[in-house]
Amino acid sequence: MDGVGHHLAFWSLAVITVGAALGILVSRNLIHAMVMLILSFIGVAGLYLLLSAEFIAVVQILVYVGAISVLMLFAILLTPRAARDNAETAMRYPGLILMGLVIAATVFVALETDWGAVREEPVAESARIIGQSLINEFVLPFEIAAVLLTAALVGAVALARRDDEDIDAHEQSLTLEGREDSGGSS
Amino acid sequence: MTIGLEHFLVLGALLFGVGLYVALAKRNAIGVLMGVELMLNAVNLTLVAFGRFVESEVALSTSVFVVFIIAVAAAEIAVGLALAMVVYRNRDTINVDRVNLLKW
Amino acid sequence: MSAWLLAAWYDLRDLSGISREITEWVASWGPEWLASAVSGAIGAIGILAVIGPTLMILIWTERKVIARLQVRYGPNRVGPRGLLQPVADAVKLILKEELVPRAADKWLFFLPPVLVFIPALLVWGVLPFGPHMQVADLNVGVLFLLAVSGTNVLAVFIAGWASNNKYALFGAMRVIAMTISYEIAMVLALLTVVFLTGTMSINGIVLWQQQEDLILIVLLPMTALTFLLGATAELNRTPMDIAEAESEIVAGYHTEYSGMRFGLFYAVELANTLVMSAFMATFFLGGWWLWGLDAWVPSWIILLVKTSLVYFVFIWLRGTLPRLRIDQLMTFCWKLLVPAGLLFVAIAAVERTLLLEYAWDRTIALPVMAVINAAVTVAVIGAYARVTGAGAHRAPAGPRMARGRLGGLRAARQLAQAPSGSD
Amino acid sequence: MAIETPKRVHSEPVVVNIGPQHPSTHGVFRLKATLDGEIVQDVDMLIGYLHRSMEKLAEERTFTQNIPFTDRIDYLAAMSNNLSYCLAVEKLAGIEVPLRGQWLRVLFAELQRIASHAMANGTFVNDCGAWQTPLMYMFREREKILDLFEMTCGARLTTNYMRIGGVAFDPPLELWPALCSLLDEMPDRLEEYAALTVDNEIVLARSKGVGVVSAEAALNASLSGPLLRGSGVPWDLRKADPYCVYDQLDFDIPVGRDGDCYDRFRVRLEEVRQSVRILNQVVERIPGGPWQAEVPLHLRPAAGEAYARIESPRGELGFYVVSDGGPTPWRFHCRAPSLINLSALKEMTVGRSLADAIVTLGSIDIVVGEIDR
Repeated sequence: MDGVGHHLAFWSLAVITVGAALGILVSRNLIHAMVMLILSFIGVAGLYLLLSAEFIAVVQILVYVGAISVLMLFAILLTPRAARDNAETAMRYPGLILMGLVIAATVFVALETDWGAVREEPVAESARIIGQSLINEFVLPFEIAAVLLTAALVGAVALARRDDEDIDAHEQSLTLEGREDSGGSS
Repeated sequence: MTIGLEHFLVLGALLFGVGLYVALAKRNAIGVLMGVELMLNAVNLTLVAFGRFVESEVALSTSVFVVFIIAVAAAEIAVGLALAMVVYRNRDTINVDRVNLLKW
Repeated sequence: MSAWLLAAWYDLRDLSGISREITEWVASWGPEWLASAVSGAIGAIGILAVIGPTLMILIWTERKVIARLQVRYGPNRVGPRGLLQPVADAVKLILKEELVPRAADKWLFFLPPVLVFIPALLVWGVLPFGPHMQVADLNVGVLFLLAVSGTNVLAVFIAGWASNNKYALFGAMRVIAMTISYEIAMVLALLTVVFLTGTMSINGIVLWQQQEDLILIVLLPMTALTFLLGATAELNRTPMDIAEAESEIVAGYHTEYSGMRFGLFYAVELANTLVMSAFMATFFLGGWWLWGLDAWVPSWIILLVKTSLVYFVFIWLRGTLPRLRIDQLMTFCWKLLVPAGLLFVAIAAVERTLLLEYAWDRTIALPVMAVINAAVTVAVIGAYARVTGAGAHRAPAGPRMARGRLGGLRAARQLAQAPSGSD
Repeated sequence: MAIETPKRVHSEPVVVNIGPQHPSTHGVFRLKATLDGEIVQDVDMLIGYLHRSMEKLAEERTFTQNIPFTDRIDYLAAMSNNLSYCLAVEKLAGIEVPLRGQWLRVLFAELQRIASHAMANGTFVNDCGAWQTPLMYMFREREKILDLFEMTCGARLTTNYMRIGGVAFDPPLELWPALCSLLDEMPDRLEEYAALTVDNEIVLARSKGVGVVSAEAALNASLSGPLLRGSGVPWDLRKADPYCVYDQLDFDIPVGRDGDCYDRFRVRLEEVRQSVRILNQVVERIPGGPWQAEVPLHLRPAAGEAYARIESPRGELGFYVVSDGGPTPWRFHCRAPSLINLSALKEMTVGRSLADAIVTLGSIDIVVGEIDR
């Protein structure tokens, strides 16, 4: 990885990613922070592409940008009376110190450790290999992940939906007539 | 200078640090979740970088790991946001400072 | 130089020769990065050269076709047969004042018209115009398509939120809810295709159809239908245009956009429709391949013709059908498209296993499978129609005729109780 | 720290102003809707954006000068408004209209009904979300009818054709062949509309069971016209209180079954068919002779009051005119069907989704000029 293109791509993507992350940090507006987060996700996806992990990059876009961000936007919209600011708590300065320490420690480890043999050429055809190892070596974790996702789905639905009597009381407060005839959910 | 493993590791460390700060210090529950996502992304980036640069027994096992992390992150964010919604519905706020019923 | 001229680069059937020749020529004297940059630039310019004029023609075509569907003439004043109408529209839009609402989020308000363009242009990169005419033949092409076209939602949401307008926010909420639902249906549809063809490369899917000598819509009618409807929903076109439902929420998420910003939204909508038509043609109608004809006719012209066919279907739907309500759309997606999609994923998996593991004779097995899939499609749609009471083939009873008996409530009751209501 | 009891939290209602500038309010009409998500909790109808003070202005003008005002009350059914006003003044002054004049009035009132219903049904399917196509189809015939108006009186919308004591002009000879060819092709056109919209799955899904008004509720709200008939009440002033020569004509009153938007749509479609039937009879049976009675230009009816009502395309359209013996009406009032029909909107829309509310509003077929006057 020493071509001009690689340098250009890495440094621009690194600036975008870290800059967007810092944007989240300083932004006072939750939606602006959200946009920054999305930008950061996209930057990371670009870095994955640079690392020849096309599959992971696409999954990153699909899941983080396409699903998780949208979920978070929905959550922001569904909490209308909550504060929309993105201010800090009293943990601000301890947080800054901790952040500095963690970054320093990790960077030290990253730079001082001998990571052994470095592979020059990336492994090709990542999607097929990932798929094969998912259903060969990692079939049990794969199943567990599936169960976890289902459990999370059910849990999220169970948490987020109102109780039945809640809905009844709510609807009665809304209208004098029943809404049985409105057909389907809306 | 060649772009090598260290570049990506340092980048991951920076991202992780920022994510940690956001998760620790932000007041809004959704802001906190953003920080968590950022940290997970940093970890994923590090893993993919290792998978790219370091020889391993099983090809691309790091990528498989990343796929699992992304799955878990999706689950985590779904539950986390549902919790935020419930807190909002009961307490009318998602300010983590004011959600302190378990504190006393 | 003369050798360069004699090379096959001017073969119209495969325009990728041009790119290859130029790239090789650059590589012969320049550094490697310049060659790859040139190669990328040629792809980008090629795509832009396709999209720009096509968009202009599309605006004209859509207006003209809709006009014909509506028994009127359509644009016929600017230029020959009104062909320059889009240019006139663009000039008008550029000259118009661009209003920014005072309460809008200024920074975010500027972003979306630009942001929506990015996915609209990016997806062209994986579309194969010919056996070699593809900017990037990703081995995760299908996933790339889904991922990139899914990010459209974010721009739309930002537009709706930043406008600080209730109609815009309504449109944004609707578009998110609908796109998420229909994306699942679309993912399932494409998963079926991937299962059957065994590749996620989009060119690979076309090659599979070429190799098996059939187009996928024959083999997977339900999947093609799901993809078409999912694309309609994703593109916000009637009958699923609830996101910008004119009669309800004015213009949805782009209510507050005027001038060229609105023009960009409009252009992206058309560009997306075009690209979705192209992918529909690629996945289900054989793409650039057409039973040997592609050896004679340039492959990209074949693709263009197929794309136009699908595009015509989109225009036709728009000119014919009213809009559904959001709950009806959701019911349709979650109760028909998603379960049917899951069913067909399973069916495709079984069929692939039979073809690969058990090595069934394809000349017999594929037609049989096509018939079975068609039967299952009809059965599934029929069952849905029966369960939900939709698809009522009966004509609803028309008004009764009151002959002579006029009056108030009593007459109303008498009329209601009259056997068969006289007419 | 004390434990707070969880508050009851409702989702927040949003107030959305539909109008005064909105594609589906058919003019400058403002609907203040309180929405919970997509569900309408409350609607508030705010009118007056098109108020032109006609009823007061009319008190300063002579009886004949007031006819153009009535054109502009319901600009989609000018002939009907002319007719109703002229009937009221004739009743007040005791003027007898010649027979040909009465038949011509029926002719143009029915043509106007077809034109107005074409507009109403077209915009209704538009409000269901169609992209202008049904509207364009229905405008075809409306255009031809407006051409007939133009032939006769030189105007297409604000016709000012009826006069106190008859009609202004005898139609030119070329009107009759044009009218006959229009009547010949109308059955085919109506079949075409029916094929396009009546069985359309989406139109059914959007309008069946939406905006239901029961017969009792319709009578209580004193609705009239296609709304009332759509709710199953067989009531039509052309039969119930015949004016002009409607008692000599043979036609039926279509009556709906469920009182929903779809029924109103069907009733209008069927009424067009009946109007074609009436027009065929008119063309056959119209007598010769004068078309206007001798009426002084400055009519001074004896002191008194009169109310005349007709079945306009939108319902019972009545004019109440009081004279104090002078050249101008002492009081001039219009009973506008759109205004009264609109009063049922809240009942029809609350508790249903926004999209349904729009469809319901479309099915009422309001004309804002008539509401505000």
